[in-house]
Amino acid sequence: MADAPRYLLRPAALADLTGLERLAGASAIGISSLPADREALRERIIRSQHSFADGDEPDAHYLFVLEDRQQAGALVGTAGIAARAGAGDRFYSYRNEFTVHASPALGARNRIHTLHLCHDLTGATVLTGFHIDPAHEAGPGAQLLSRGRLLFIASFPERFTDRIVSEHPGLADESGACPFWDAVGRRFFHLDYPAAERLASGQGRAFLAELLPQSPIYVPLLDEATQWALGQLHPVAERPFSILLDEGFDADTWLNVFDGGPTMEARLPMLKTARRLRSVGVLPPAPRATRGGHATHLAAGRRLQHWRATLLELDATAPAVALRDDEAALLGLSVGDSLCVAALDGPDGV
Amino acid sequence: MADAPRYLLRPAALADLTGLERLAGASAIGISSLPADREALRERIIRSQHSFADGDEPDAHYLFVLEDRQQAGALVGTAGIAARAGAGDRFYSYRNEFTVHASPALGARNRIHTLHLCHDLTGATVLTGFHIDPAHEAGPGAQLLSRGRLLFIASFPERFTDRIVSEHPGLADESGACPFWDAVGRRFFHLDYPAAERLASGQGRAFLAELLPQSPIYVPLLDEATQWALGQLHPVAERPFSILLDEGFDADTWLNVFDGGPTMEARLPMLKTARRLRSVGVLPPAPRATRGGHATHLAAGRRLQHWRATLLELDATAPAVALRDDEAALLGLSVGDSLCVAALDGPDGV
Amino acid sequence: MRWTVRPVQAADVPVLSAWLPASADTTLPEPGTAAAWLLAEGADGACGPSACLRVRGPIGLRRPRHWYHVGCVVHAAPELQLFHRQHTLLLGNDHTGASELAAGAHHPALDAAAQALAWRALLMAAREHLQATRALQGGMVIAELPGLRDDQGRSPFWQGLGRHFHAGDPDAVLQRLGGDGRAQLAALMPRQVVYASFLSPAAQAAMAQAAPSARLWMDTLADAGFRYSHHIDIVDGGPVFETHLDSWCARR
Amino acid sequence: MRWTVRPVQAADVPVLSAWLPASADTTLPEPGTAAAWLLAEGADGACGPSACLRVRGPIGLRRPRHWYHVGCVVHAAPELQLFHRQHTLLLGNDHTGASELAAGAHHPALDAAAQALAWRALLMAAREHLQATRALQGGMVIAELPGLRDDQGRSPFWQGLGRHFHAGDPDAVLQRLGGDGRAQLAALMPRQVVYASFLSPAAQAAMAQAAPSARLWMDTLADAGFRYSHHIDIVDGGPVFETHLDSWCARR
Repeated sequence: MADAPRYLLRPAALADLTGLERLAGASAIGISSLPADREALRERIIRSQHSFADGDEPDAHYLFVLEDRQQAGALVGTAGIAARAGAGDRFYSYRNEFTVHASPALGARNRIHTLHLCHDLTGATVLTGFHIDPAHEAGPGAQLLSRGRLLFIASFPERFTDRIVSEHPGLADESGACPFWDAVGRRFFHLDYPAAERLASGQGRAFLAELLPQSPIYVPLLDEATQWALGQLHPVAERPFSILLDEGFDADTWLNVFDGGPTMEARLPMLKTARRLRSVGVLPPAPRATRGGHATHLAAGRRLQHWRATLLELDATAPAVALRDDEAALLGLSVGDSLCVAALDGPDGV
Repeated sequence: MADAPRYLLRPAALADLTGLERLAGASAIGISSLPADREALRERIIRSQHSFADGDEPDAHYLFVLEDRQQAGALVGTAGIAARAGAGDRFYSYRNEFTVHASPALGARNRIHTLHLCHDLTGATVLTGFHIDPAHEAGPGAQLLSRGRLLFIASFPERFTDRIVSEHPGLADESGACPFWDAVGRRFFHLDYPAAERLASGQGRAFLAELLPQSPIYVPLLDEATQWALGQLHPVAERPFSILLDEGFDADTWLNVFDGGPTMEARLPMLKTARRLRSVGVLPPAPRATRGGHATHLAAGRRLQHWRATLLELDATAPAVALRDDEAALLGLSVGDSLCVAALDGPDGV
Repeated sequence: MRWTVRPVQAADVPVLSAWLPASADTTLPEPGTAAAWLLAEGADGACGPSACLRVRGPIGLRRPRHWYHVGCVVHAAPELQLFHRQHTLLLGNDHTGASELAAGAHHPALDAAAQALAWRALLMAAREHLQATRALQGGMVIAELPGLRDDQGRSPFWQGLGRHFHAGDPDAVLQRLGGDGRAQLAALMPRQVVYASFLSPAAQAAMAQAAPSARLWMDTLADAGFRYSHHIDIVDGGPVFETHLDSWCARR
Repeated sequence: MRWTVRPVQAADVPVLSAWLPASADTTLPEPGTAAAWLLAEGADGACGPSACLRVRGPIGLRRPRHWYHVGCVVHAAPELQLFHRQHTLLLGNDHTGASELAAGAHHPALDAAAQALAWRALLMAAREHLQATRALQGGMVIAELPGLRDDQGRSPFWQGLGRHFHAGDPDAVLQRLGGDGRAQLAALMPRQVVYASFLSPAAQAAMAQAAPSARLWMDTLADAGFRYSHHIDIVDGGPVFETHLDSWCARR
């Protein structure tokens, strides 16, 4: 018989405040990072609870936490979903753009790279604030935390858009200095990057982005270090980035306007988790052989109330699955309910 | 026993000149139309023959013709593939872009539509000049003519790019007057649309597009009829457009810079024909029952020399297929060769 | 008729308000600052307050001011015998820091000859004020002239451009919000270069055209060496005239 | 020292070529056209040809001419106490149709005092020519001044902007292609508004700065009422001065 599921992904509750505070304190700097102060975190949790209860608010924001059942349910990760980028206001990005300037008489053809301030991603659904305890970063918990959100979106599509985006922190050093900000934003704000981040979380990002130049930024005019930093990922974010790359996200088109980090984008139906998603029935407990046809699956119930997700070893094609009592209890399911599942890849997934 | 295949898609040869001339004469006006004059057509055929022989030229252009075997091989359609949009020069499009202008004090939030002159599609592979005899437009011949090109691209990917685009004519009346041209291009050229088309085919499109304004066109400043015409399809092109829409092409992002018609774009691996593509072995002749599991398939050999495509009724999953002698001869295949096939949809496909 | 010019005083404001547009600023400038509000009245009490002119010190430094710069772009292809000049409009704050002569107004009964002399007297007095406060002023002096309006008081320039970006009445906005109204309207206008040829012919024709009622004031400015600066107002397309303060002061 | 001014003749060209830059146009204008090429020499044969100046009729009408317009944009957020003025550069053809005073050059041995007088004499003669051919001329007259160069003859403005869009030597292009070279370089430069703050400090400082060698000529122009037009050369960032032809002619 297989072990009990180790990880559980579920909506954040007020009882998670202390655990979230600890994760926020340890989290990397970045525009999408969790607020480190307790009151702001409490507000996030309450907003998330409202969002689960009523998904129609333009600023709906769902906050999830990852429990390690082998550590008595200790919080080891958190991640979120914002239903609409910009939350009713504009959502700014830089789009990479390439234009050819040519002079036949000079035999010159130059492909000029510009950054174009745009609202392209306004209104898309955003995967936000992925933070995981480093001890769990390489394992299946990270998969559940990241892809579980896609399972949630695919299960409740009326609350989200077809277009999913995800911002990832750009390069910055230990002190929070960010080469992209220093070369671009700072020319317009005379603020260092941490100060700009504080402003953005207070006044709103659109307010700040509104002050950026409306004409394209000519990349050849930036110093080489900054050119190199465009779209580069902060090393701390490699794990969540690579999971989404594997899902099928594109990372080449948009940049974060503040730190120049890559903003990924995809259409939900093209993503691995959405394509593999299927619905299976819950059968009474019975032995599940772990033979060749089995694989690790994301699995969650289909009801929004008490939504829970975990990883299960399941037959990759069977229309129904026998859940052990502990598994059914963990997911809040009974025999006859149905279950959304999506297979992870073998070696990477487990 | 099933009928012999009716349609054959193959590279154009000089012997097709008269047939092509007839098709070109009957073809609709449009930036991608075939030249109506015999010499220009002859050059097109020769260029296509060079491209089949050596696909490395930046201006490689493959010209295909569709034969109706029930009319003694009469030419009933033609279509092409340009390996690289812009053929080594810039390829211009207008990209639809939306920006929000807001004034909190005035309670105003306006979503402003602009057209942004861009080189986004430069270098992509282009599906060109689709023309079919109206008598065959609604039938499977049109499917073979349009999707057969995707089968060709997917079979020889080293000659093409992953990104496929297709231009479709915009609105224009009988005399060739085009509302989009009159509202945009004409302000910069003082030429009517047919004259601009002649220029574009002589001097090159990039030459002409270079003279268009470099700043975005503010759509609210265009008259209502032109705003309405943006991205609208000329009625004559509905069939090829709908086939590509069904394949999975996106038609909302780019416009033709001259006539405002929709320019479709897709990633090859996402297209229906590419996703359904599989390779099967050729077996000796044997009865092929037409039972439930069978479907109409695009089918072509895997060799570039003497490439031929047709439609066959095949088992949708079998790893090998028994070809009748006439079918094998038509496709130039022998037992033991392999065959690329991709299923069409049922009712629409046959 | 001879005119004397003096600063506007609190007692003059009710009289002046009757001539001025409803949205005009009627506050008295603080003495000793770069700003002034000047009033022309008949010398020797021949007639009462008849025309006024405001001087503003460096503008746009607390609240940005916006204008369109009117540029020129050529599209040329000798092979096609194509040579095509187009006007362009680009929103910007080019005159930021200039001093301004603003909101001239006169008694409705003042005839043209008297008006011309009054403007001249006010302009000389403004120059004296600018010279006396030179250290507080900008290098350039500008004067915005009201643009063309049709019989219903609508601006053809706004009808051809602004209206497509804000459906509301711009005059009502200016009346309600004053100078900030113009900045709010600017936030809704095109941010990139606009080719004037996309505007209606009436709007193109109205670009940089002053209202007939401003003709005498414009002539007075031109006589003093002010010239069209290739900038226009974002609402009515009226021209902005400019001169270099020091050159102007150096003129006899 | 007194100067007389006369049109350049074929016999003068070898002498003048020695002073002029290698890329300068040395063709003689056809008589009776808007163009002229004027030469100052000492009165009464006191000294030979000493300085020259070209007058060009309306420019940019056959081959487009390009300049950067130097504009100003304000980014303001009172909530942040943020008020930030920036210069912007926008490529355009704004001076199309103006007449031009171009390619002034002088004998290397001419001292400053003599030069100043020679420029003044040439400028007066140019004005006479423009007046005499008024119907053929534009409404504006411009004069481009050479921009700053470093010890190696490199332009800091080009180093900070143009170089990032064309790796080759712009002076070699101008020498090889003449006026068309500037248009070819323009085709490679940014087409949208560029914020000057993205340029190196040296390039920003060089914007609209004339070379020290052009100082006397610039002063002569300023004395005659020419002013910086907020346009600069696309290669070296030298300022373009302008005046209204009719105002200039009306000056005593």
